[in-house]
Amino acid sequence: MTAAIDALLPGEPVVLIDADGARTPDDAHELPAADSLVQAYRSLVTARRINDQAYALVRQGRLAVYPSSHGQEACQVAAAQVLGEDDWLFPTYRDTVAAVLRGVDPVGVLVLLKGDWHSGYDPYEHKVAPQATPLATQLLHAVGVAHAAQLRGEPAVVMALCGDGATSEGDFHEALNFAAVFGAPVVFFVQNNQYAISVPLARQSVAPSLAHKGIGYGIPGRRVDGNDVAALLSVLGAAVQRARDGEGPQLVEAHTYRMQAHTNADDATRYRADDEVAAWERRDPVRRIETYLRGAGLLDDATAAAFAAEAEQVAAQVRDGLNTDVTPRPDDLFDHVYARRTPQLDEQAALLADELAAEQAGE
Amino acid sequence: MTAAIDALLPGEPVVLIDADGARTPDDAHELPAADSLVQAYRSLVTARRINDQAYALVRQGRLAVYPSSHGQEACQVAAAQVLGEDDWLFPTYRDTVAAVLRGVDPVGVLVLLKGDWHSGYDPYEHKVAPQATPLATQLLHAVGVAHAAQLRGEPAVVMALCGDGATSEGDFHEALNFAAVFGAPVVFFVQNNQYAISVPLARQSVAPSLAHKGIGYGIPGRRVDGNDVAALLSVLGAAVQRARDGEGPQLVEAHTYRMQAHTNADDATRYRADDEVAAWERRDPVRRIETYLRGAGLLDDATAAAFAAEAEQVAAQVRDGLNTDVTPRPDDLFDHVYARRTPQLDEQAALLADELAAEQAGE
Amino acid sequence: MNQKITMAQALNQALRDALHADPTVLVFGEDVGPLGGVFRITDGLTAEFGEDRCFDTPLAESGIVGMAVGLAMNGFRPVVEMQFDAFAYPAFEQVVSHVAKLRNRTRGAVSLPLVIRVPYAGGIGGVEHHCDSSEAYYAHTPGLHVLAPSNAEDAYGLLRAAIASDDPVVLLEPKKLYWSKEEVDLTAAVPGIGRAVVRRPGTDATLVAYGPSVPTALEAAEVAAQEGRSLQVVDVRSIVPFDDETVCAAVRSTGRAVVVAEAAGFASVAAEIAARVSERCFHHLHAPVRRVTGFDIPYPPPKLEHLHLPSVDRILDAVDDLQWEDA
Amino acid sequence: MNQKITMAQALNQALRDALHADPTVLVFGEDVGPLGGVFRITDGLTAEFGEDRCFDTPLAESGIVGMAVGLAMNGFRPVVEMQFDAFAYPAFEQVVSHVAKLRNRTRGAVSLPLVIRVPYAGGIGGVEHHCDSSEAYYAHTPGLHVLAPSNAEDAYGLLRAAIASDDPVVLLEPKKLYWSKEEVDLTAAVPGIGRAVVRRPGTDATLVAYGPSVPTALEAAEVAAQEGRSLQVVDVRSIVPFDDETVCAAVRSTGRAVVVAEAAGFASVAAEIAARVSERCFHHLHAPVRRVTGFDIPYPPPKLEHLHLPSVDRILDAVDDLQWEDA
Ligand SMILES: Cc1ncc(C[n+]2csc(CCOP(=O)(O)OP(=O)(O)O)c2C)c(N)n1
Ligand SMILES: Cc1ncc(C[n+]2csc(CCOP(=O)(O)OP(=O)(O)O)c2C)c(N)n1
Ligand SMILES: [Mg+2]
Ligand SMILES: [Mg+2]
Repeated sequence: MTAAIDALLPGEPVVLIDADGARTPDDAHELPAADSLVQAYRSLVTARRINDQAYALVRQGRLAVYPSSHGQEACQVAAAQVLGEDDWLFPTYRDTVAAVLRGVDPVGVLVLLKGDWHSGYDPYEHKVAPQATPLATQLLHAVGVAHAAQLRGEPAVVMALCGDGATSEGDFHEALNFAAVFGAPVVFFVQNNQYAISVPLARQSVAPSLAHKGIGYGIPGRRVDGNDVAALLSVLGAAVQRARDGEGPQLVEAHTYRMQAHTNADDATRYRADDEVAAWERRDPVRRIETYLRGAGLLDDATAAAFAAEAEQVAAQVRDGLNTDVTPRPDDLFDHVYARRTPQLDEQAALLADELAAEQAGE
Repeated sequence: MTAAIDALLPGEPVVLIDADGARTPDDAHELPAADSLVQAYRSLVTARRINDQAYALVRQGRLAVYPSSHGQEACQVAAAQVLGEDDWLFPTYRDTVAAVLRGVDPVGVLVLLKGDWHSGYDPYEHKVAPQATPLATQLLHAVGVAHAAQLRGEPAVVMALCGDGATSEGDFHEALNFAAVFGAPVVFFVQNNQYAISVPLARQSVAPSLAHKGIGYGIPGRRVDGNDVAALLSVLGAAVQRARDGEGPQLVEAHTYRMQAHTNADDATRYRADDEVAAWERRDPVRRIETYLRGAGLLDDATAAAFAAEAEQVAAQVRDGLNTDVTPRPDDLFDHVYARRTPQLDEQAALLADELAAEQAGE
Repeated sequence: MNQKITMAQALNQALRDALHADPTVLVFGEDVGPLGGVFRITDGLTAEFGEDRCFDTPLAESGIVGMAVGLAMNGFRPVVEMQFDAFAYPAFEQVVSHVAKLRNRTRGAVSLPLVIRVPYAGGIGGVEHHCDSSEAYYAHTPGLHVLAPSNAEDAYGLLRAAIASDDPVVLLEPKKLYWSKEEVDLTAAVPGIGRAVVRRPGTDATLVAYGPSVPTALEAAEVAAQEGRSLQVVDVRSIVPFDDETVCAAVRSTGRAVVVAEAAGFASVAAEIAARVSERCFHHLHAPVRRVTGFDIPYPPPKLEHLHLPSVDRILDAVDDLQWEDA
Repeated sequence: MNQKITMAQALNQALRDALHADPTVLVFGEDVGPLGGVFRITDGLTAEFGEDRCFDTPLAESGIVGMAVGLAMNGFRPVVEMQFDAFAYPAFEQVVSHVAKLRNRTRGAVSLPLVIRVPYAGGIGGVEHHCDSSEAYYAHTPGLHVLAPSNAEDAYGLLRAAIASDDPVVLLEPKKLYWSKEEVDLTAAVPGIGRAVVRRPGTDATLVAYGPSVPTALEAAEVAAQEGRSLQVVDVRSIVPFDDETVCAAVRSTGRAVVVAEAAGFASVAAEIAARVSERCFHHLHAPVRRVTGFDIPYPPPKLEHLHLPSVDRILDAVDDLQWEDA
């Protein structure tokens, strides 16, 4: 039952296309097919545009807060792209873009941050769980969803996302261990963006890497350049295939960087230096694949412009969607606590209805 | 800050004296000094006797329950023996013997199981924390105690015990990670006795070993034959020394076996076969070192008899101590909830006092 | 159809019947597989239904509840066991932040039909951490149903109802009643979640109790009857949702009430009951509503627990206190 | 010595003063180091006292509290921050099974002088998990002191008192009051733990509140005064231990009471207060004790929170309901 250590050890991070957009000499991994890379680029352009748009909406006061994945878009794109329709995605608060790329209406994803409701989409429609706020808790749900599929003999795989900070929580440990023991088809995908709000990785872990955490569960660990969408597609794709083939869970750590503050409420200058940010700017995931594709003759100006226009459309959709003010129904407070309201909730709803009626009458 | 993988990988379990009492060909490890081995044997005899005595007291109804370490005594002995006076021991419910060997009055340790009080000894007297019941929770306290010593520049080391089952709890993860990040002088000592009540190791973990869990925290893992007290003294002693030298925590896994049921309330025949138990019987930790010592001319009949007599004395002390019935004071209910009673507790204590007075008057 | 069985057997039968009736029911937790649970509530289920339907997990309560959330999200009806009351605390975040809230979070799109069974409360001479009355933590958390049977028949019925419910249910099983044998009609109509019941009629005062305190309250009423005082006993049974109608009608009928519960009294379910009854029955009350609860102390060692737990005498003292001279 | 500062600044000053006064005081948690905490309560402390005295930990709340237990066992006085109310739940087992019980477990041999600071409650337009009123979970757990300041001066005093206490204290800091500026006398006598205070005299009815609800209650009293009704406001301040004397004297003086708190009402601290006041002031009450609390629902999204939280109007409606015709 137990795995041999060699199969578990994460190697060096996989890089297929380097920061200058050049194919690396790595020949242990094939480059994903050209159409897959072009598709990824197309998604990256949209991803970046969504991040920028949401950020702008915060500044305009249309969104209360936005935890941006600017700089991490290659992770977002690859996580969505390697999944099939029947697979599940478990995103965190930072994974808006991955959810959108999986088909969820961006406005639905963002209402949470607009204050309308906790989760603005139906998780079953695109098999995207509600974005998780309490760190690492969702990883266990992912194991349960995967085990359910397994029990029914369905080939579905679950992609469960979390950050570097979240790996320190007890639930991370329990989730990886449960997945390993039950052989559940889950890919645990850690976006190591070097910080948990202000706390740098060095305060989070002194392990050789976060991917090494898999060993203690008998789960193979893999490391990958988180700004190289080609490498991500390759590594995550293989992990999904492996899980689908019944070979169990895998842990993938992507090295990336959160280019903006934790959210707009955060002041990143308090804990990190400008030159660190600048160094990562040079590793930008969008530019990198664009350079490669253009160099390889896989992308021309017209296509790039078409993608940009498409992204612009999504941005417009986001803007429009978030510009219309929705007033949530007061009854929503009481209607979904249970399948049926309790007598106590009936009383409380009646009290509120009376108040609102009196208010209206008073006006 | 991060450790190289080679230093972290646990090798094969260390065995210095095999099941037949013969020195193994392991020459990577020196055998502990003769007096240390004789001392360990002496403790083992007492340890076994305490286990048997406590078990007998349960059958006689003098103890409510006893989670015996029968079969695991080498772990108990070594854990206590490698510590200095200023070090701390964090035992679980199963580690009665280790606490006693560190100097705690056995009656004090056992009152918990007699129903007199939760913890019958002062943890500061011998630097032995209260025996922990909620699994893995005590490992974090151990880290805190160790970090306190570290902050004051004291050379104290903390030996934190837990079972194989407890390694699945979130607190195990958080404790190892905190210890690693703060470089706290803690030896995490897992007595892998193959079962968590009825649940076999295979349901607990599919990792190559439990010691491999250290890697994910940057903590070196070590494996050791848990029925070989010589190997345990060597491995645990080295871990303590390393921690004392400021090189941080270590994880040690001992392979051993719980020869009796989880507690007397448990029926082990429901989940494990007799021949499995018999196989472990042949690896008995007491007999093994005895054979070695006699063969090496380090133990004669007279000394063995003296040790047995000494053990008999401890057993008598346990019997006598537990035969006297102590009636705990009702005021104990209220006096230690806070440093000072709250007005509410004063009221409640008065109510009880009135009741007891009325009862006495009524009689 | 009546048979004499223990509450433990009734619960076992309820799981068995549910596993038979519905292929999406799963049972898991620590030692619930081959061992049948430390209280034998799951005895024989793995043998009968196989490893896929009743299984042991790694030792991690947050993991158990968290995995149950995922299974419930994806078509199953998990019934998980927390080995003892205090060992459910590691799962607290999962319970409070997810189990209780996922339906609401998704405006009803995701329902969580899961049951968390908690062997709970004291009176068994158990050591620390094995005797907590933890109902207030759950009852205070909107989104959970919280049930506490006081006898084998209700245990069967409430567990079946809990498994059938599309909402998460915390089922608090009074450990000290596991082995008491009673006549049980397993074909009796399942008591609906949310229904209290008058266990004993009475005219002078009302004892309101649930779970392990119901037998104590009934015993107190028996003793009081011999002393010429007629005590009514209401078994709350369903803490959330609470049956205001039955409880308040009972208290109004006598004008006096004592709430009995094992948990520490402060900010407890007993406090809630006392507060609601005081508010809703104000003009019918001849005396303040009294509470007989555990003291505000950690659960004491076995030799002292009898002093801590609500006893017949303490209940009768409280009844004596209900200002009879004013009546 | 009076200065105009915010509650956040008062708390920061309290930590600073305590770190100065006692070398065994330590401050740690998530982002409390160089960042100074997401609410800046620990701003500048690492710079001033060094990494050993104020530091960031790995992201794990059970770990933070568990390590604090060990540090407190071994000579230190840790003050830990839980980043938000709902993110304290992973530490629940440590809090309930150890922090609250270690002194009792060891019959006083081990005291745990530690403080758990919890930025809590709503009214800040925060998303889910950032607005829970979690006081009932702690208040129901014997062995903890539970404090909730309603203004900057008390925040300073209560935090100093908490750090000085040899018992564990959960300090609930009302997030929505962090930034309100007030005249503060930091040299004022530290209010003892266990002391409520009458914030506003009044003769017609008593509002009993704590933490974030006190300003709302005071505002309601102000509005009521304009309408000719005199409302007394009591600030509970110390939930555990509870100041029965002050609260009950106040309620007896008016004969009417409304308890105000943000948390869901069921099995809450407000329930406790209503139950105790109903019992202890029974013959002085002209009307049932009313509660104005959050509804029994998960904390709602920002756009609906104003409907959920106790408002001036809802408090005044409750006061209107106190059966004045009977008086
Ligand atoms: C259990 C829990 N504790 C604390 C928080 C508050 N919090 C929100 S995000 C965050 C940092 C998370 O860091 P990481 O996991 O690296 O993800 P990132 O934000 O960098 O994507 C913290 C501490 C939380 N959401 N949940
Ligand atoms: C948090 C928690 N959950 C459950 C239990 C109940 N319990 C007591 S001992 C035990 C098995 C522990 O197994 P292991 O860690 O291997 O230690 P062993 O008893 O074998 O020494 C269980 C499940 C507990 N004490 N604490
Ligand atoms: Mg991060
Ligand atoms: Mg074990």
